Amino acid sequence: MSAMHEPNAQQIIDEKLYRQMGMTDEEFDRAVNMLGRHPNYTETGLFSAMWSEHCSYKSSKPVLRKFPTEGARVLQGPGEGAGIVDIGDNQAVVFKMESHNSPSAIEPFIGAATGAGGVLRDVFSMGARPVALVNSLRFGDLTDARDRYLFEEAVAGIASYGNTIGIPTVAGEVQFDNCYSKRPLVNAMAVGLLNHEDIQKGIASGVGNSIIYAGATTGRDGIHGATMSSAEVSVEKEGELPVMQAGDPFLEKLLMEACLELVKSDALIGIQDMGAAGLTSSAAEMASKAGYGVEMNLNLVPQREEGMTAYEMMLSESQERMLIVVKKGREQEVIDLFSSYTINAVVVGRVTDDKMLRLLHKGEVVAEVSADALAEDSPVYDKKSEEPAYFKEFQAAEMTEPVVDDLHATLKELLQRPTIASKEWIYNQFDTQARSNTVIAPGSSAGVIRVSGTTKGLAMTADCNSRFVYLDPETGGKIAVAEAARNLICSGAEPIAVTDCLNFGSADKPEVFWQFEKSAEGISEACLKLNAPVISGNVSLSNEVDGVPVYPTPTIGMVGIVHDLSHVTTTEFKNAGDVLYVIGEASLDFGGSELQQMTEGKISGRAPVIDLDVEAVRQKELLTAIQTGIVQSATDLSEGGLAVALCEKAFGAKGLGAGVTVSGSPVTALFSETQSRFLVSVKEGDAEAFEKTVTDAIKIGVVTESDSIVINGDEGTLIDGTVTELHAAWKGAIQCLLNSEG
Amino acid sequence: MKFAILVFPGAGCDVDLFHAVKNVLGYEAEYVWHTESGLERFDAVLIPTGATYGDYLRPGALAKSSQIIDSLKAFANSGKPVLGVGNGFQILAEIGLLPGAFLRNKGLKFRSGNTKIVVDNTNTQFTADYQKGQELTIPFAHEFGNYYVDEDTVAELKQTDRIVFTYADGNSDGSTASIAGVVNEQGNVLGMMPLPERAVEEIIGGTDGLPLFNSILKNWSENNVCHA
Amino acid sequence: MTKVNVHVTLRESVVDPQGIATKEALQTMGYNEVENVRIGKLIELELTGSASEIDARVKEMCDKLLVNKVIEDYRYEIGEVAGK
Amino acid sequence: MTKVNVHVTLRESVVDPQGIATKEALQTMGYNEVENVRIGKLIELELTGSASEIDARVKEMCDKLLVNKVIEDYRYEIGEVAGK
Ligand SMILES: Nc1ncnc2c1ncn2[C@@H]1O[C@H](COP(=O)(O)OP(=O)(O)O)[C@@H](O)[C@H]1O
Ligand SMILES: [Mg+2]
Repeated sequence: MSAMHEPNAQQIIDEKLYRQMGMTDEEFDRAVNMLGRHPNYTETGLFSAMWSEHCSYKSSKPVLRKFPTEGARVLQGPGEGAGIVDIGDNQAVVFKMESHNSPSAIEPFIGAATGAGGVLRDVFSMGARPVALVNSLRFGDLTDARDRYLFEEAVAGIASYGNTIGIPTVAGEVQFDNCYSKRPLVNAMAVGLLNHEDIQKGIASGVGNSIIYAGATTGRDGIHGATMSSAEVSVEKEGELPVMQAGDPFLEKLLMEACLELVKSDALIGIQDMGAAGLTSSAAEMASKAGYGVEMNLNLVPQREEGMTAYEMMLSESQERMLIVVKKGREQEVIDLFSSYTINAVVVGRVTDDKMLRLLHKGEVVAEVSADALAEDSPVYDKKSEEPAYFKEFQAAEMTEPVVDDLHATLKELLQRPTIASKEWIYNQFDTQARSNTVIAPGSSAGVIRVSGTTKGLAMTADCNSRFVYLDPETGGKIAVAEAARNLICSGAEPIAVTDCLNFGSADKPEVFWQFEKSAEGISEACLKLNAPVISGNVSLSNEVDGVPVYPTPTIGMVGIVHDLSHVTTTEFKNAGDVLYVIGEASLDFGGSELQQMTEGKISGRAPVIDLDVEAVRQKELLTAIQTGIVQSATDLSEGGLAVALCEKAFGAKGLGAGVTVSGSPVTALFSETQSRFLVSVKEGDAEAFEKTVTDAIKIGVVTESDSIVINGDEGTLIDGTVTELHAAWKGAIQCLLNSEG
Repeated sequence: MKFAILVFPGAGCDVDLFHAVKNVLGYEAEYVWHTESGLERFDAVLIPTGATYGDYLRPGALAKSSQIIDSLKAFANSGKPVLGVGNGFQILAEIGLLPGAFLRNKGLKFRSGNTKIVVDNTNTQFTADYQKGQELTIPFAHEFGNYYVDEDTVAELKQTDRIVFTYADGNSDGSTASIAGVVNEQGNVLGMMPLPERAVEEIIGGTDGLPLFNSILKNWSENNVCHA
Repeated sequence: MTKVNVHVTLRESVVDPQGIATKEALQTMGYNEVENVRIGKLIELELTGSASEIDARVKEMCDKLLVNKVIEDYRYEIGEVAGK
Repeated sequence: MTKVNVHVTLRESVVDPQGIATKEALQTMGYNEVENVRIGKLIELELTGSASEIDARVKEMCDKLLVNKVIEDYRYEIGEVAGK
């Protein structure tokens, strides 16, 4: 659409054109009031993008305010590109998680790839060098061809971006459930490191300072991506295909190196990546945060296509672009710096004192809007919240044990469930060791990288069992945080902070909003209890297919410090003869369990109970034991319970087995998903010390030299299988499903 | 002994080699940017892995347009050691310092992890510290690791004993004759897909790559005793 | 046997990073006359079956598998009977 | 402006894993008439400069950069003057 054909202010009102851009009548009126006149087409576009859920958090803000965001280590909480946490020695860790669900539903390879690219820019725009990637994925159960395609392509997309730019993926998670069929969730998390003095912010201050645009050219791709990602995607009516914003990891690598050099320069005032809502959000937010204005001449914006309008340029979501504010008079040295990396950088405007975002194009002022109105004064909604009927019903249901006739066959079948099966198929496609700092690659509880030049490490993980969140959002929210912390603890790390990606259905549905609120409450409580404040995050609403919301999926990304790399601990058994302990007893917890889903084809009942006090004590004691050096291997019990965890420990490279004895009902003892439990192996000589340190440890058996997993119950043998057979079933399951037809 | 580590645009893993050579082995190492020319002041040149130029067109291909290439060829012709790992190997093949070319992995996907390779030739300045037939565990990470040479060339490589490493575990991604590493005719240019620089510390990747770097150093010391 | 060449190209508004990098490399090598490079796929099919059906079948294959219409366009040429 | 389409194909003696996988996928989908699939590249160049020179220059670009003759063959068509 060329400028000539652009509707005028009156047509926008008469034909309610703002609705096509995702604005409600009330929101448009609000914009008119703030502006004191009727907005033109470009201005309407600015408002609609900035007031989309994705940019403004208008529905989620009131809920997000509940998160604990402060702590002794926190240097930067939510509000910037990424959060920052002190790790000592003048260094800090920077991290953030982002969703790329909508684009990934349409074109999974590009959607997932640009997700990784975007979150990396969030991290290096803070001045930090990205050191690791983590991801969290949700797909249908792979019985449908479209879901298999989405899964394969999304993984390949993440791999392509991360591998090409040379940043290792060290952890991740994936859950398969048909509530995500055709509506996958693709969340990417990036972790970076910086020295305190290099911390940057996205601000545009100092009248007369210059605005520099650096990176890729602006095209017509991804226009209205921000509004799109806040709406349900109806997949593909031909001819209506949106233009995808493809990623260029090669360019991003150059841009990253240039930006990391630039942060050392005192010419730099502020820097921000052009993410959702592109040039609009970066310019408005940088001005608003600093309390200044920004004037840009759009003629100067590097354009990929001919005849682009102001509207198109401002709303494009072309990838690999940064907006930078530099001191007046220092422009050329910054441009030269970029040019030494073959990156195009040009001055496109200047900082003003009038707090306006003013845009010039072809010699005319094409937009003039208060930066605060766009970035700060978006509407905030107190959405209606209502407890769904299913919740009461499930809470009242009687707890039952799923019916199982053959324990061994059930264990084997569980090991082949894609959610439990080996994730090698995924992480073998990632360069997990690039940059030579990966101490634990994917395959154990958390990924660990060393902080070079120190004896410290950083552990990271992403977790969320959305079935529990669905059955009981508050409890499920707590469990997500607790599980992430358990994975760090088991790796020898002390949790320090959280990023999140809150993936939900439409917030206009009171039941969905209730899930959102309740899970946020659970997350908050657990973060407080476990000492891990929320420092960054992302909200993705409207994840629905045909009006049915996905399970509420508030993914938790957590980072911990390994105070000394000698504490690093992994899942797999280390030596025959080691004593096996389970921490915590099993109870009747099958609501939302993998076994329930497998045997009944659906989930119901109550989510497992979690007592955060017990959780905190057990985590602390186990970490102490690990730090004392008396733990050989550790893992938490999650999907599939004790039997599955035991197998995973035996599936290591050492070829060891186990013999254990459990008591009580066999199905509960083997498969219950009771919370706050761990499985740990300890050298015989350290058994006494371990029992002293970890109060709730129960000795259940030993690690054996043999190729067998034997689990005895009160009345004889429950499981007696070979490691070889079980391992093969677990290892090949995802590939097997992908080979299936239909 | 002084190592040059070439840095092409987009290379991600120059840091891996630098860390191995400088921090772990304690040798002198310097990054050399692709726009420079002249490598005479170095005793060995290392070409890292990573996706130079985004692996666009063909992995290693766009590096041909870099200014440093002429100096690299001159350096190789002078007989001093050149080692290209991963993408570095692909670049050496593209510019003709080593035979062959690279196809997409047989399984069509990027693969990474550890692989087992056998040392087939200890008669090179890169492998003198290994035993013939020794099996090594070395990390790898590539999408185009499927090394192709035609029949005549394989025969020639075998005859002249230029196949230095072969895959031992069937994880060859389709490489002709399971070749994991080859040298040029003069024996001073080695290309290999597995990444020895990621196997120089116990805590990360093991130490099976150490003897490779030590071999280079030993050979250099023997030949440069009088300058030492 | 019929030979069909399918030309798959990126849709015009989708960025082609490969093409851009290749163009820059060509220019660095002195080919300054190169204004634009786009890199697509060439899929060569060899098919049996009646010539009358081939057109419709190939279109179907493109739509269902060979081409990703979110980002790609295509055209094809039905060629001579391959002579061997 | 002149448009040149360079067709880059894998040499016949080189196995094309992608082509094989695509053929198998097509057959699984019921396209049993597909006997062979090879996947190559289509490089579209836009060039300025005199028509008389273009042929030689493009050949050089192919030999020096665009094509790896160890594994690939190529041919190109010099097309119409692009109309914009
Ligand atoms: N999408 C993924 N990307 C990278 N690694 C993954 C991914 N999914 C799972 N993994 C890795 O596989 C291992 C097992 O994952 P998971 O079963 O989720 O572990 P846990 O139950 O301990 O959280 C972990 O090391 C995890 O990091
Ligand atoms: Mg775990």
